[in-house]
Amino acid sequence: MNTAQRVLAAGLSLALLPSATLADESTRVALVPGGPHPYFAAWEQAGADAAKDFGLGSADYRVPQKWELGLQNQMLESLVTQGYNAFLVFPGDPVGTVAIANELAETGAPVMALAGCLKDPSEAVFCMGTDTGNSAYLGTKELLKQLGDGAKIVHFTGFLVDPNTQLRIDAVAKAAAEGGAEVIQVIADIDAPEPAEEKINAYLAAHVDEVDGIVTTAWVPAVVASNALRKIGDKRIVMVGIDHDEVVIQAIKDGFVHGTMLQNPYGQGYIGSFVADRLRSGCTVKADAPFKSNALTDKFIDSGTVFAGANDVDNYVGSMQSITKVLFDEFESTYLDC
Amino acid sequence: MNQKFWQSEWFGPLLITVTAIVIVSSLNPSFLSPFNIQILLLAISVNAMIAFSQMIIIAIGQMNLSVGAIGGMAAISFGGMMEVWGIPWPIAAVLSLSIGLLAGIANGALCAYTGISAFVITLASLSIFKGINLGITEAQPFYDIPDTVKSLGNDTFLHPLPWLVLPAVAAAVLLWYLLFRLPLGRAILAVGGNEHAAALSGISVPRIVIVAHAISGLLAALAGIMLVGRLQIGQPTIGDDWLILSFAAPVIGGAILTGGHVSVAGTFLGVAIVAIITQVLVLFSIDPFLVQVVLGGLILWAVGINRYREVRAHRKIAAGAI
Amino acid sequence: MSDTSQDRAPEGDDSQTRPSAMGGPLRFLLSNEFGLIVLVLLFGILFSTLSPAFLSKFSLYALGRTSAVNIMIGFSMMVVIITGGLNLSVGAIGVGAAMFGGWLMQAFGMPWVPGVIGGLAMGAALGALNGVIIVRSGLHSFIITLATMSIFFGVMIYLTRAESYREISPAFTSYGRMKILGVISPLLLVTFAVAIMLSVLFRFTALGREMLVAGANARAAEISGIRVNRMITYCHMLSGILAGVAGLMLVSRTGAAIPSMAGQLGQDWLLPAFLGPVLGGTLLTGGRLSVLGTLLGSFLVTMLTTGLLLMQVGAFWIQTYLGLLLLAAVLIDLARRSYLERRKLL
Amino acid sequence: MTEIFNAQGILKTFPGVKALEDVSVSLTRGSIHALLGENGAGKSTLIKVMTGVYRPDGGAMMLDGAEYEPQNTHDAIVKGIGVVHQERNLIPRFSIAENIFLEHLADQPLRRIDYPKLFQDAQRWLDLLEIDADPATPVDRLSVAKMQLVEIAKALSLNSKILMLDEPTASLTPHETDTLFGILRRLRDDGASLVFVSHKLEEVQEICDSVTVLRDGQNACESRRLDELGRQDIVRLMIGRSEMIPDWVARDRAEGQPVLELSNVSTKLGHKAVDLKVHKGEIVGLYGLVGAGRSELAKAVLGKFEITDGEVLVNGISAKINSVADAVGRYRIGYVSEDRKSEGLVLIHSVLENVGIPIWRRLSQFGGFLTNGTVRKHTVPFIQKLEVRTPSLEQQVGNLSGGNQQKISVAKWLAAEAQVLIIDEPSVGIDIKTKAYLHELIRELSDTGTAILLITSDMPEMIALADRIVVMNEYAVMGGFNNTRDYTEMSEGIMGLIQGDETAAA
Repeated sequence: MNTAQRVLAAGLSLALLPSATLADESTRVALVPGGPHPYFAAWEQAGADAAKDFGLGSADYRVPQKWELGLQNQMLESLVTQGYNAFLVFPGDPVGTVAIANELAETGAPVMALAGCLKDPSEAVFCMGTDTGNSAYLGTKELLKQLGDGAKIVHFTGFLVDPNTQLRIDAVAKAAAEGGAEVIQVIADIDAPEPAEEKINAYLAAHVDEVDGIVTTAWVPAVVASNALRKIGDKRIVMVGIDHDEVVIQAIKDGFVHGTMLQNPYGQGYIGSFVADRLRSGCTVKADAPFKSNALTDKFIDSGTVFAGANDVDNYVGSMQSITKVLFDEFESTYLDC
Repeated sequence: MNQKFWQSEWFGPLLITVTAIVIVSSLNPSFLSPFNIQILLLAISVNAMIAFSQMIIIAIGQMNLSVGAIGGMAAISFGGMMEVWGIPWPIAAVLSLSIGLLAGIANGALCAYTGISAFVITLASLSIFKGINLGITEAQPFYDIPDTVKSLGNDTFLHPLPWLVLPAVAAAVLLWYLLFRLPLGRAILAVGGNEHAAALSGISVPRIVIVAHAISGLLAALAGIMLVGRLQIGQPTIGDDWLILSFAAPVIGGAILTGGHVSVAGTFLGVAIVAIITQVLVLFSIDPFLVQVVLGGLILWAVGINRYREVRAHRKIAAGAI
Repeated sequence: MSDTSQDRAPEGDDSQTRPSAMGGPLRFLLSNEFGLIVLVLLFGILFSTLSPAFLSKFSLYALGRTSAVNIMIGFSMMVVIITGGLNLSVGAIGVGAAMFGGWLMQAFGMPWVPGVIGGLAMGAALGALNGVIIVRSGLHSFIITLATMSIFFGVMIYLTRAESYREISPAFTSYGRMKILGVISPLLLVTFAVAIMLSVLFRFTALGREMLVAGANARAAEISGIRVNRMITYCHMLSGILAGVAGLMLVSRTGAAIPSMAGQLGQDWLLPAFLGPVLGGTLLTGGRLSVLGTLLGSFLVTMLTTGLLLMQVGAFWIQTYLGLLLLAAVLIDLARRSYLERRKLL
Repeated sequence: MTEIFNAQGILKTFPGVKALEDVSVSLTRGSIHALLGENGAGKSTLIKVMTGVYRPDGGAMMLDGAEYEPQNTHDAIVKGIGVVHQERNLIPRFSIAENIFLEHLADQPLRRIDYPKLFQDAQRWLDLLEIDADPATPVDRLSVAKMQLVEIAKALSLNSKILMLDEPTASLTPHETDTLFGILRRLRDDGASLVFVSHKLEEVQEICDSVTVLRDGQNACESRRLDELGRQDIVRLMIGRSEMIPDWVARDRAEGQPVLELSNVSTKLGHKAVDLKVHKGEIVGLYGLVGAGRSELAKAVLGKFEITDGEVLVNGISAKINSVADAVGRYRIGYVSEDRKSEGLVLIHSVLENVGIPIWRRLSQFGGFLTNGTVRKHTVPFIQKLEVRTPSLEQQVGNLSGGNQQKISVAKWLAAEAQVLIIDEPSVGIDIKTKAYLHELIRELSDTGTAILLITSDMPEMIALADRIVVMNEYAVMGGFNNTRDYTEMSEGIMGLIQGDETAAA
C-alpha cells in the first residue's frame, strides 16, 4: 500500500509543484495521532510526500506510545519545545484536546484537527476528517440497500469513552429507522482484539439466524467480524465494514463482506501539511469558507468517505486518490485567501 | 490432600460455574449450541494460558505485571517471522516461545539477584517488552498468517472441541503435575509458603524464582501465539489488557496473593466464570454502558462466595484445634 | 525481599544495630530520597546537554504541570500502600470525582469552589466505600479494588453516557494555563501544598501515625488501642480524595471534565500511581512511607518521559528506553546503597 | 562417652564488636548438652557459627573426627548439625510428611514424588516422636507443640549427628514439655547428641548432662558436667554474680476497692461464668496450662472478643468495652502480649514510636497535632527508668534484643499510665538479669497502686510475684488462694485445682 501511495504522491506532485511556494521561515509540521493505530500509518508517507512536494522544512509523523490523553499532551508540548510550528492533531478526546490545541495556537502555530474533530469552540483553524456520523449513516444505508424491509441489523463499534462512538450509534440508528430496519444490538468497547473476538463470536454463535446485516464502525470490530463471517462460512448475513484493513478487503473480495466505508487518511495528511504551510506563508481561511458542520464543529471539511464494494475494492487506493485529488484541486480556492 | 472435595478451594468456583451454566442455558438454549461451546472454549483456552502464567508467579508470592507485554512480544515475533522471513510456522512458534522463555528468565534473574521486588522489576520490563513490540511493528499488524495456523486457531479437531483446547488442557495437566507431584513444583510452592524455611532445606530460592518466571514467560508467549492463530493476525495490541484477567482468575480460583497456595483447577474455573460472564452480558444484550458494572459486581460476588466458604472452613478447623 | 542475614550483627545481641539506624547525614546519604535527588540531577544534566531546549521556559513549565498531576496520583496510591494494600481503582475514582465536580458546575452552574469540594467529597466517598468493603470482607484490597475499578468506572460511563462537561467556570480552568513567573504552574503549587499537608499528617498528627501503625502491624496496633479497621478505611478515603484532587487538576488543565482522561477503566493512571511510591521507597508491605520520595520518584519518571520525547529517540522505541531507564534508576540506587553500607561496615 | 563435636578457640568479630572470643565447646555422643548465657553473651552467634550462618574468623571445629567448615546453613544440615529454631521453619500448607522430608525437594527436582511411600516414611518418625496425626495433614492445622515435634522429626530424618534445640519449650505447656523431654531422653539413650538452649534453669537441670556457659562472648565454663553444679553456680557463671532471690514477704492486697472485676463472665470463645477480682495495688497471678483460655480471657476483657454474658466492672462501675480502643482509651487497661514480635510491638518502627502509641491521642492538641518533643517528654522517662539499651530513640525495635523489646512493650503501658495492667508470660525468651529486673518492676508497679493481672506458666515466677493465685482450666476458673510463697505448698495447691479437686482451694 505504501507503493500505491508513492504512485499517488508522484502523480499529485507533478500536477501541483508550480503552485507550491516556499515559506521564508521553513514550516515544520507535526502530524500527531492519538496513539499507535494502523489507520494513521498513511500520514507518515503523506507528510513525507507533502514536505517534498511543497518544500516544507519537515512534516513528521510523531506517534504517542499509548492511547493516553496525558501522553499525547506531553508529546505535543515537547514538540513545541522542539520547534515545530504547525500541528495536525487527531484529538485524543474531542473536548479534552481543545485546551492543548488552544495553547499550541497561542504559540502562533496553525493547528488543525485531523481525522477527528475538536468540539467547538476551539482555536483549531478547521477540522478535516471523516464525518464519523455521516460515514456510519452512509454505511448503514449501503447495507440496507441489500436487505429487505424490517431487516434486523447489529452494530459493532469502539470504546464508549470516545464520544464519536455515541455519534456512530445514533447515526446507525437513524439510518436504520429511515430504512425501516431494526438495530437489534449494539456491541461496544471492543477496540482491543481479544474482547472483540470473544464478544462478536459469542453474539453470532447465539443469534446467527436472527441477524440479517452487520455494520461495523471501528477498525478492530470490522476485522474481527469479517473473520467471524468467514469462519461461519455464512454469506447470507450482509456486512458493511469500515477502513481498509487487508482482512476486510480480502473478505470483500471473497464475498463474505458486502463492502467497506473507506476513509482518506493519506489525503488528510497530505492536504493538511500543504494548508499548514500556506497558512504560515500568510494565507488566511476565508471568512465565508463553505465549511460543513457536524455534531462537534461548524468548521468541518470532509476528507471524503466512499463506499467500496466487491467491484471497486481492487483499486480502493485509486478511489481514495481520486477523492484526495478532487479535494486538493479546489482546496486553496475554496477555503483560503492568499 | 486428605480434605474433602467440597472443602477444596475449587469447589466454590465450580458451584458458581455450574449454576451459571444451568441458569443461562435454561434462559437461552443457544448457549449450549455446539458452535457457542466452541466459541466459549476458544476464549477459555487462551485466557487459561494467560491466567496460568500469572498463577505460577502468585505461587512464589510475587506479581508479574509483564505477562501481557511478553505475550504481545511473542505474538508479533511469531507473526513477523512468518511474514517477513517466511519461516515455517512450527519453527517460528518454537522461536517465539523461546523469546518468551528468555523474557521470563530475564525477569526472574533480575528479581532473584537484585532482591528488588518483582513488582518493580516487571513494571519496568513491562514497558521494555511493549516498547520492543511497538518498535518492531510500528503498530502495524502482521497479516500474512499461514492458513494452517489460522485453522488451528479456530477450527475443531473433534466437534465442538477446538484445537486450542489441547495446549490449554495440556498446560493445565502439566502444571498440576508439576506443582503437586514433582519436587520442583513443590519447591516453587515451598518458596512461596516460607522462603526462609525453603532456603534452610537447601532449596536454591534464586533458582526457583527464575524457574517460576521462566515458566510464566513461556505460558504468556504460548497464549500470545495461540491468539495470533485465533485472531488470524499478528496484532501488536495483543496482551494490552491481559493484566486484570490474569489476576482475577487465579484469585477467584482461591489462590493466595501472598504465595504458597494456588489451585490449577480453581484458576481454570475462574477463567471459565469470567468467560461465561462476558458471554452472558452479550447474550442478554445488556446495555453496553452497564457491562463494566456487571462484570465488576460479578467478580466481587464470586470472590465473596469463595471467602465465605473459606471463613466457615477455618472456623471448623479452629473449633477442632482448640 | 531476600535480605540474607549474612554479615549482619546477630539480632540476639544487645546494642548491635544495622547501619540504617546510624543517625545524621550518613543516614540521609543512604536514604532513597537522596538517591532520587542524585538521579534527577544526573538525568537533568544529561537531557539539558543533549537538547538545550529541555531547559527552555515552556519545557520546564510543561514538565512541572505534567508532573504535578503524576505526583498527586502517586500520593493517592501511596496512602493505600502504607496499609500493605493496593488501590487499583485510583483512576476510576479520580475520573468519577472529576466528572461529578464537572457535573455540579455545568448542571447547577456552581462556582468552582463548591464544585471542587463536591468532586472531592465524591472521591472521598468512593475511597471510603473501598475501605469499608475491604475491612468488612477481609479480602485482599487488590481483588476488591480490581472489581470496584470496573464498577465505579462503569457507573460513571453509564450516568454520563461518556459526555464531557465543558461549562467549567473559567476562573477554575484558567489555573490550568496560568504561568507564575513564566515557569511555575499553579497545579505544581497545589501538589507541593498537598505534599506538605501529607508530611504533617503522617509526622505530626496522632491520626497519621495511627494509620501508619495500623499498616505496619495490625495486631499490635489493635492491642495498643488503635481502631485498625477505621484507620484502614481512612487510608482508602484519603486515597480517594487525593485521586479526586488529581482528577480535578486535569479538569482545570483540559478545561473540561472528560470521561476519557484516565483511559479505559482509568487504567492509564496505574503506572504513574505505582512508579512514584515504589521508586520513592514506600514499603509495599506497608507501615512506612516517604512523601518526599514519592514526589521525587514521580517527578523523575515524568522527567525521563519528557526527556526521551525531546531527544526524538526512535518514535516507537520510547517505551523501551523508558523501561530501561527505570531499571537503571532502580539498580543504580541499589548499587549506591550497598556501596555505602559496605563502606561504613568495613 | 566418645566426643562427636568440638570447637576450639572460635573467634567471630563484627564491625566494632568481638561477638565471640576464644570460645570452645565439646559435645559427646549420647548426651544432652546445655548451652547457656545471657542475651548478648554470644549464644546466638555461636549457634550461627555452628550452623553455617556465619564463618568464624578464627578457631577450628571438628565433627565426628573430621574437619568441619560449613559453607552455608544447608551445608551444615547436610554435614549433620540439625537445628530447631525458635521461629517455625515449616511450609504452612504442606503436609507433615512433606515438611519432614523437605530436604528431598532439592535433589532430583523432576522425579515424581511417591506420596504413599512418603507418608509411610513420615509415619515412622511420627511414631518415634509419639505425634498422633495423619502424615498427610497440612502443618498449619497443628498445634504449636506438634509443629515443633515435626521440626524435630525433620531434623532427625536427616540423621543429624547433633540436634540443636533453641528454646524448644518456650511455647509448650508443662505437659507437652514433659512429653518432649521424654522423647529427648530416649533419643539421648539411643546415642544422639543434643544441644539444649534455654533460659529456664529448672528445665536445664532436669534434662541436661553437661553445660557450656558463655559470658560476654567468652567461655564462662566449657562442657562441665551438670551434676557438679547447683543452680546458683550456673547463675553465677552466667551473670558473674549469684541470683538475687527477692525475699519479698507475702502481701494481702485483697481488701479495698477492686479495680478490675469480672462477674460471671462468659465469652464467645467458651469461657463459662468467670469471676475474677483484681484490687488496687494487687498482683493476681492467673495460672493455667497453655490453652486454658487465659490470654483469651484477657483479650475478652480488652474487648477483642465478645462477652456474651456477665459484666466487667472497672472501679466498681460496669464498663462498656466494645473495642480494645475503649479498654485502653477509656478504662486505661493495658495488655503486655506474650507474643512480642507480632502483637506487642511494631518491629519496623522506632523505639519512640512504639512507646508512644497509646498516648498519641491523649497528647495531641489543637485537633490532633503532636510533636516528637511532646511524645519524648512523656515517654523518655519510662524508657530510661526501664534502662532500655538502645543506641537511639530512632532505633528500629526489630534490631533490639528480646529483653529490651520486652522492656519497651512494658514501658508503653507505664507511659499510658494504665490502672490495670495485664501481663502475659512476661519472661518468655528473656535472660535472667532482665527477668529479675522485670519482676522487681512489676512489684514496684503494684506498690504504686496499679492492679496487675499476671498470666504465666512459669511456676517459680508465679510464686515469686503473685499476691493471690487464681487457677484456670478449660476456660473456667477452678479457684484461687493467697500466695504464701511456699513453693511446694503452692504448686501442690495449683496442681490440685487443675485436677479440679476443690478441697485444695483455700
